[in-house]
Amino acid sequence: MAILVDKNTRLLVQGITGREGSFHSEQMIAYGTNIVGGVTPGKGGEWILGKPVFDTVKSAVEATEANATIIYVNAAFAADALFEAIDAEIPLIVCITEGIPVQDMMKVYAYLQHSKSRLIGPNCPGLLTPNQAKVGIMPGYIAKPGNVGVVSKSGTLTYEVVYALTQAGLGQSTCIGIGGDPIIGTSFVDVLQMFEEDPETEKVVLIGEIGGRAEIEAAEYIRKHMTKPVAGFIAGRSAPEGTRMGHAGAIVEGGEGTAAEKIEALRAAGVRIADNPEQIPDLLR
Amino acid sequence: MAILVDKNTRLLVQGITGREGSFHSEQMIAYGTNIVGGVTPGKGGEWILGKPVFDTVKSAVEATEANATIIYVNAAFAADALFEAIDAEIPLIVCITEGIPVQDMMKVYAYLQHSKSRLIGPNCPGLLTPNQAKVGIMPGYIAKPGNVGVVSKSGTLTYEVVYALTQAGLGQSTCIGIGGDPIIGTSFVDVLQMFEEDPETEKVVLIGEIGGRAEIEAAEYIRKHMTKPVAGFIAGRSAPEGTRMGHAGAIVEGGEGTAAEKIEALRAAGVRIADNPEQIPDLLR
Amino acid sequence: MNLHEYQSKMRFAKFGIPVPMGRVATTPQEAYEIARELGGTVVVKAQVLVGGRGKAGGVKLAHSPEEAEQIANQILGMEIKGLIVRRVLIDPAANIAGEIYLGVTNDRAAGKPVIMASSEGGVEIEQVAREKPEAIVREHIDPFLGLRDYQARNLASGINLPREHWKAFSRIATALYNCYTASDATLAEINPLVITAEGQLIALDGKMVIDDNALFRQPELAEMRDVEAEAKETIQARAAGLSYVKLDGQIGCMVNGAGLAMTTMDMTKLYGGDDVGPANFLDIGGGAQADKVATALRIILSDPNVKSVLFNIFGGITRCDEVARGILQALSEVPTTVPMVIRLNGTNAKEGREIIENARIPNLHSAETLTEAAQKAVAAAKGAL
Amino acid sequence: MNLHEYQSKMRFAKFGIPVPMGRVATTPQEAYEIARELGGTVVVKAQVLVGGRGKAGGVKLAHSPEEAEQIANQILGMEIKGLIVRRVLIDPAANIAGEIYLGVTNDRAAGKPVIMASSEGGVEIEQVAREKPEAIVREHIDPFLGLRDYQARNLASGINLPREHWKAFSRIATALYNCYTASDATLAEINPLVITAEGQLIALDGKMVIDDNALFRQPELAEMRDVEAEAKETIQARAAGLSYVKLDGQIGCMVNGAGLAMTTMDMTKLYGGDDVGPANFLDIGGGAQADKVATALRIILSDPNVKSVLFNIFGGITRCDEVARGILQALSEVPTTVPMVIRLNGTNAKEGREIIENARIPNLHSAETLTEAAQKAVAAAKGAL
Repeated sequence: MAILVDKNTRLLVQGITGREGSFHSEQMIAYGTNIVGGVTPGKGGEWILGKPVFDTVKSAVEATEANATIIYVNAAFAADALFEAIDAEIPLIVCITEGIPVQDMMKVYAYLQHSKSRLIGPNCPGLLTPNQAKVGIMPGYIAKPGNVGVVSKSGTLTYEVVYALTQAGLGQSTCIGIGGDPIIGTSFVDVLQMFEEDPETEKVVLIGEIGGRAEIEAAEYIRKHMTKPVAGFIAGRSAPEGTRMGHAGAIVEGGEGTAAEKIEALRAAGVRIADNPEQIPDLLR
Repeated sequence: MAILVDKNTRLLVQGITGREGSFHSEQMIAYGTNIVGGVTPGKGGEWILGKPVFDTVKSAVEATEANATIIYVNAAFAADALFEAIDAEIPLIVCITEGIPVQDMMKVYAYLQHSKSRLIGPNCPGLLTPNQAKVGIMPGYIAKPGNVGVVSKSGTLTYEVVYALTQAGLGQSTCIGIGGDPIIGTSFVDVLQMFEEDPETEKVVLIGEIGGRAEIEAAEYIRKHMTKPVAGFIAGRSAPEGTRMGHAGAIVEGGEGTAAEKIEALRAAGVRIADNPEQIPDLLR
Repeated sequence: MNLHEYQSKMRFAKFGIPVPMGRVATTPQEAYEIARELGGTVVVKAQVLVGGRGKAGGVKLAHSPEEAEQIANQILGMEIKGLIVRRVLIDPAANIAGEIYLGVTNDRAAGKPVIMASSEGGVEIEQVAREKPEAIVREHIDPFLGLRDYQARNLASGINLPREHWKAFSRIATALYNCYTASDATLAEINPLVITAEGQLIALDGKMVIDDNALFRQPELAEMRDVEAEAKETIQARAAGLSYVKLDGQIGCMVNGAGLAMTTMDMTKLYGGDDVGPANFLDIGGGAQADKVATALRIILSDPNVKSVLFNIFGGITRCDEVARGILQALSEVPTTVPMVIRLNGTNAKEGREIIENARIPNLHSAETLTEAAQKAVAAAKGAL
Repeated sequence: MNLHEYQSKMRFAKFGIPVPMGRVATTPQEAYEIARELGGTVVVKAQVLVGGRGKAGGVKLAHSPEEAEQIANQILGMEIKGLIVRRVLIDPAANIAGEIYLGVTNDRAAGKPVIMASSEGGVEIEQVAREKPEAIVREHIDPFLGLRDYQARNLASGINLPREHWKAFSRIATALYNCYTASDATLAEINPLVITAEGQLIALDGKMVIDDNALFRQPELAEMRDVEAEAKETIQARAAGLSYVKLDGQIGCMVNGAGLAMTTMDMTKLYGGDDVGPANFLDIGGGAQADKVATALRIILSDPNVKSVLFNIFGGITRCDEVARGILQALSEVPTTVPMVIRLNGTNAKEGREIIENARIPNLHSAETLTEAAQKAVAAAKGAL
């Protein structure tokens, strides 16, 4: 089962001929992901990595019946790529692009609310269902099939945790990086709900960080609705208040969103919180 | 029962202190409509016709629990009034205002699609459930309670038909003018469906005119879904093609929307079409 | 409100759409001057608000300033479908390698704008729509999102436009959409959008229709109205806030509400046949005051074809007594012997009828129902009342 | 990116918000001139990108040009929360009858802009939010619809603004929202928006934060960055595309990814306590090349507090061999005796480790896990490795 992506995923790559797009497409294909084509305006009719390139998402979907798309388009053009994917009614959109202006994302977010699409990201590592599909930039070898669902705001920190799970012999159902930007398409709560409903997922790992209220909402959801055990880690306990730590999402807003506050809320909801991400496998046993 | 408005309608009047707004509010109150208040920016706290005036729809809804609103606001400000009513989540919005720019209405229409509101109009006479509520500008005395549902694109032509029904002893469940503008909130099909589902409505009268494709869609709906008898009239058989007849809705578009075409489609769907609106009562017997 | 070709193209240029560098002439001498300044071959194009001017001889090539002057002399003053040509546009002739259609309009069924393109440019798009609908590609536009680049690419790809023109096409499509929204247009159309032999895209002909309801906030466009091309009655009616369309029957109609006005016209034809029929469409609108009614009557009576007049008023906002007073006022100013039939119903109908009856005007007859009124008006027009 | 008060107010003025007619001075003499031109009482305000300047003595009234000069002389060069004051704004003093707060920002939970108003203007809005949340009224804005007039009225009514100020308030709210969107701001705030004794509304103080991700399309705003107020390292880091924040611990950290960087900092504190802890946050981002890594290392080593350096790289886009080469390059250019601990994992980790081992640098230690790496870096900082 897993969630969102699996063997049946027919993936389109928006920006497939770009440097990043082509590099990661190659990696995804090597992992076994079913990439059905790519989109690069002006390069329709060409081929890359053995896949057809289209000028527009609409024509690509018509030709390939893609049911998911991944976006590696430059930040300045990413909103357009997102609107295009939404208009083409692609059920799953994963946006890797970093640095999209927040005003653009607020429009995308509003447009998304009444659409047929789900967006993961932007500014995220994507998602991976071990041995089935890798849709994004996570290194494939760190994961192995199993029944731990992993959801995270962060990129490399996710790899750290997934790697630790795998080393400890705990495989994963699906690993998802939802991104750390202020406006993202899919929240912790959305993913927790999917994991709760997924028969293949037995335990869940949640990786958060300072800034925003997403982890507080997650705690609320876990307390009220989750029956599966959840372990977690919150990055940024050592960050001084009011300092920006790379992510726009990591600004401590008016006393809200500190690591301490989030850890407390999650603990109160029954989540086991690690002091060190490498402890997570122990907390799941 | 009837549809959309009845004794339980708690009506707000946007533009209540204006010339038209106050004139028709008085008429509506005289008819027995439950007007709970009005909105005129800058006049909050005043009273008119024994009803409180508010500065904004939001505050009016909070204070009065209005469940319907009628808009008599000047065309230049009507879109704003519509957005305000939609944002306040009023279930039924009736817009009498004539001459709203179509670019404004396309935005309102798009906004409406994902809202909690239904819009009747604009540029319509509103609706009337005899002896229960008059929400609009129809003369009250022409109607009487009964079980004929009337739906029309036109204003005074509707009165003509309703009057003829009443004279012939055929009362009405609800009479609705949906308006003849190119972009309207509620279509023939929407209303036909409500009449089909309304246990109090036994027969239906549909009054259309040249221009657009709404009557063709209505014919399609009637053919497929209506079990109740429908009689109709289409205005504009004598209009030369390509000439504008007052309504923007009455332009014959590229061979589409002639009276002959509409009459044919409706007849094919089993609708009895009158040559003369005064014949309609006979067709319903 | 329709704009002339030259007005539409000026507007296009303002939004960044490439158009020919031509100018408008109202005299043959001006045409000569413009052709001389432009140099080379020019096209002389009649500026009239009606289709089919090409077939009517209103568009011609001129190879010299002298020829331009001579052609302008032929075209200026020419009548095309009842309209006098008062202006010609002198454009440099383009070296045409391909012709595209590109237009934006409102799709009322979808409730949103639609942009359409076709590789079959240069002909009437309605004809293409009828005969070869697959040759037209469409993209609906979310009014909040505007036209997106990928939609322009969908069009370019859909009409098999060679890829080297995509960027220019996309810029033009975006500019056309912006022109359409910023102008409160209901139609903005480039036909043909030509690909020149030099590989440029240029809007050779253009058409815009502006939403009359939005003219209040488009003063610059409102001033472009070509009142010279309109009948005196049309101008008077608009000034008075009346909707008026002249037709060629014999019964003048004055009605409140567009739907009822059309119905009243239909009734005159139903009972009078093609011979008699309606002389006009005239909607006095809601809440008409006496002054407005008087103007309406004057306009109706100014048509020499009118053999009888039919008033059909169903009062709602409009009060029948007001209308009755308006009619009497008009008749006192413009006495007439044309027979008239009046039918008043709805708000203050009783008062209205009393006013009419008390005035005891010999050629003014009353009717109870619309049917009766229409039959009487037909009889009156035939001299049988 | 934060704008200074005077920059924010210039921007406000551009969008039609009334602001005082003041100007900026960098010398006491300039302050004198400006005060003389303005006449009357002026306010001399320190321009620093930090709150609390009033309490620190950075805002003072002056009743004459001489006094303005003297106050400017005191304030210029003053240090407020570690920042040197290099500019003062000289504004005419307003005759304040009331103070309002008005601000627009992004509500990340709602995914849309929110405009907030409060009758408790002039104080820190965070404080109002904590102590008297009901005094703040909010309206969420649909980004496609923009701020509507009725929303401004909802605010005006919600803060009990006297009705005679509604129109002016509404205009200012609309202008502020437009300024916010057109500037790609994440915050645009007027505090206080004063009602003067003369009944005018005027933005006495203002603050804007611009979205760093949007600076590529806001060249005018990007140029407003006050580089003088920034540490040299911050400027270098930005130029190299690095995210860098200086902290006051002893372990320099270089990590790829913000979340992992914070985690690495947390580990140094977990094992080292408050005494040792992280010397900085430094995210080299994804796919970092050797050059970038070298710059990062130079920045870390330029901090004299740094007692040890911890590299934690989990390769994904970033390739560990690239990072390893970058470290060696940096060490060849900036030799150091500071002990370093390196932990490489993920893409090309094996190759990376080999490169490091082959270089045989005596003060460069390897670690397998993050825990081991953090413990070693702490030990190294304490001189125990």
